[in-house]
Amino acid sequence: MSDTKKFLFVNRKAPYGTIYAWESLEVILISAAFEQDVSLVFADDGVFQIAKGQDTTELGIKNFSPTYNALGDYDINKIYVEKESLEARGLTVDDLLKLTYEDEDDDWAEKDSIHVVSSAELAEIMDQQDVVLSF
Amino acid sequence: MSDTKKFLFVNRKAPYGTIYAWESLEVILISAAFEQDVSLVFADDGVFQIAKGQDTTELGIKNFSPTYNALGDYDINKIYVEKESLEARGLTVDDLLKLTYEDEDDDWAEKDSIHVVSSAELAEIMDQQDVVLSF
Amino acid sequence: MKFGIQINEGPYTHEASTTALNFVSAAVEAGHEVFRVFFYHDGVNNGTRYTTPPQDDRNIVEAWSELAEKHNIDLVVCVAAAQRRGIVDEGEQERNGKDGNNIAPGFRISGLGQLIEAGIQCDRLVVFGD
Amino acid sequence: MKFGIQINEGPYTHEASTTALNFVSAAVEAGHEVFRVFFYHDGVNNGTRYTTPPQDDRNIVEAWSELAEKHNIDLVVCVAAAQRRGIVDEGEQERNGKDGNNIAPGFRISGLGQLIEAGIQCDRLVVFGD
Amino acid sequence: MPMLHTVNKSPFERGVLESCIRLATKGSAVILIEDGVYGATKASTASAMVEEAMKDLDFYVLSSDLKARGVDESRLIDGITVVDYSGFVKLTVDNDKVQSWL
Amino acid sequence: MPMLHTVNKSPFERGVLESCIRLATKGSAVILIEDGVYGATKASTASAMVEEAMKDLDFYVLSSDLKARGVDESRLIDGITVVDYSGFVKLTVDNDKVQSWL
Repeated sequence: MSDTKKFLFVNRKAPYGTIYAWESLEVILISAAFEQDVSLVFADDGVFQIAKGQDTTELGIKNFSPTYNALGDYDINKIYVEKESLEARGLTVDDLLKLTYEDEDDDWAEKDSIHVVSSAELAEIMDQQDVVLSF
Repeated sequence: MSDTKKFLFVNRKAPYGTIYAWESLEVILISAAFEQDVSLVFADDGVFQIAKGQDTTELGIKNFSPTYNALGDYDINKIYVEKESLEARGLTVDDLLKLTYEDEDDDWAEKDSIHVVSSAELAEIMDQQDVVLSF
Repeated sequence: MKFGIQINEGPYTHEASTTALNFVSAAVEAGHEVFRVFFYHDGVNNGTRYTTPPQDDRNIVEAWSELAEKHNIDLVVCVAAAQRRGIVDEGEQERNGKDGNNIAPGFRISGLGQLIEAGIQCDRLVVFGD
Repeated sequence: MKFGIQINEGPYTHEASTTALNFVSAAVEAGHEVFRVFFYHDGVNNGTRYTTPPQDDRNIVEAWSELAEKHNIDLVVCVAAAQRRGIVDEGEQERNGKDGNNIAPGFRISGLGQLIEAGIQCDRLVVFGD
Repeated sequence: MPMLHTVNKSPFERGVLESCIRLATKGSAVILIEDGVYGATKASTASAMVEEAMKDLDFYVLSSDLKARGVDESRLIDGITVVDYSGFVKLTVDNDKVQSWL
Repeated sequence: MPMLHTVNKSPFERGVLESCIRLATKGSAVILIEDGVYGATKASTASAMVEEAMKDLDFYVLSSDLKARGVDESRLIDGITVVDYSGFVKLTVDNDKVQSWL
């Protein structure tokens, strides 16, 4: 077994209603320190986690959505969003945060971290993983 | 306001997967001591709470389904089960516990506590309540 | 108008307790009385003084204690639900032979009858849960 | 084979912890090693010695403690999740200025890295939750 | 005796909003709170069910939960009323009782 | 690289089983546990979805959860295999990895 495993974090729950989304993000950030091959999936209501324009001032819960912007700095840039989940919720990629990273293999060019994929493509991606963490 | 209120306990969750069903039953039993007008509703996955034949020996969680048989002794005998919920789950009233009470106004004749009602009838029953408790 | 509140979920884990806090604040601001908040199921976890939330987040347990003191609200933690989940006051500590307790200021542990009583005495009972 | 286990829900409230207990028992009986059980989200509530379940029900917290001692299983409670929910050991008690602690025997509080490490070191990581 | 129903679950993951609509009598009010606010938006797989239900039921949605989730009011189904917490309290007063669909 | 999927939610209240079926690749195994066992029964509104999925996926169901809920094995969809906890453990060994659909 190689020292590097493919870790997949599956995010399927809406933010704020329950804490799963936030505490999942905390694990994802920690995972960056272990130099594994990390991918994230946002499917079903999980796509709401990375919706743009979140403002929790009135609600009183901490707005943790800006933290997703830090993922690129942690070399976490394989973020897969299921197309069918977006469509069912009346959303497009323009309704999501613009998450990017700087590609060191391409003269630090800024690139999109988010890849919108079909269910079939996502199924294949999930199948290639070694460890799947769900919240 | 009269001293007696119509209390409705709405049970919509399956047993054992979560504790709501069991802890709801604990409230229902306590409510009997307050001489209020108590009704129970079992709808959606709540109908599974009163399925017969429950055996938790292998699982290790206490089987609380026999306790429903005691409801009649506590004068809790208005138990409404939604017909549409049963049908969606492939169940009939024969798959449920036989819950009965002795009618003191009818020479202590044994009568069924469970009434299978349609969605429309259930909606009317719910509308007649003063206090609705959900779990 | 006289309100009773039931909370079924723990703080942080579920939004229910935060929603209830905001609702109760708005109700007292509008001149209503909130007679009792009854913590049931995982709601009993709102009543532990052992929580240490992140510094940049809200402290829900303290918010309940303060709101209750300011507006004379009865915060009742269900004893049966509390025993299952490890919420203990001095009386429960002695009864169950525990070596300490963790109940937060302003909360008391009592029976399920307190919930039914709230339903009888209040004009409205509002349930927050999962 | 070497197993890691993640539990996301509290005992009694959700079946997840009971399922995991049964799974771990069956795994060790089949000769497998269970390296670590990591308690996250409300799963941290499995690690309090303050619970007093009804006498005719199972004692899940004790069952974990006993299983861990018998089979040398590392029971790790996530520190960040524990702070939000009021699970405290001696170190946390001192750090956060609490007047007591409630951690159960055989459990220890540590960081999220322990979960990732379990994912790296184990042949299988199995998650139980809601 | 009008009733206020609260729904706090996403209609994409749970059957709760559907159950509420099935069992609420004509003239009742429904307030969408917490993750329930996702049920108030247009162009989703749940929109048609809500639009149909609005013939018999009055729908409200809690503003602080909308804002937290980044749901702009322009995305709401026409005819759903946005209220703040004082509006939520008023709805519980104006109706005779409250049923929480948990 | 075969994967074992666990589903612990009732298909009548949650969309989880549907999501699992949508995103599991051909040849994967699915074990229904906890409230998920209700998805294994015949003559329900969820049966057709499971029967269709069984063309591509192998379905298992946990016996202790069936018994606890009073679901007699005669009510199961034909072709679903009943396993106990040691069978559950064996499935996690025989497949390369496990995805829990929570």
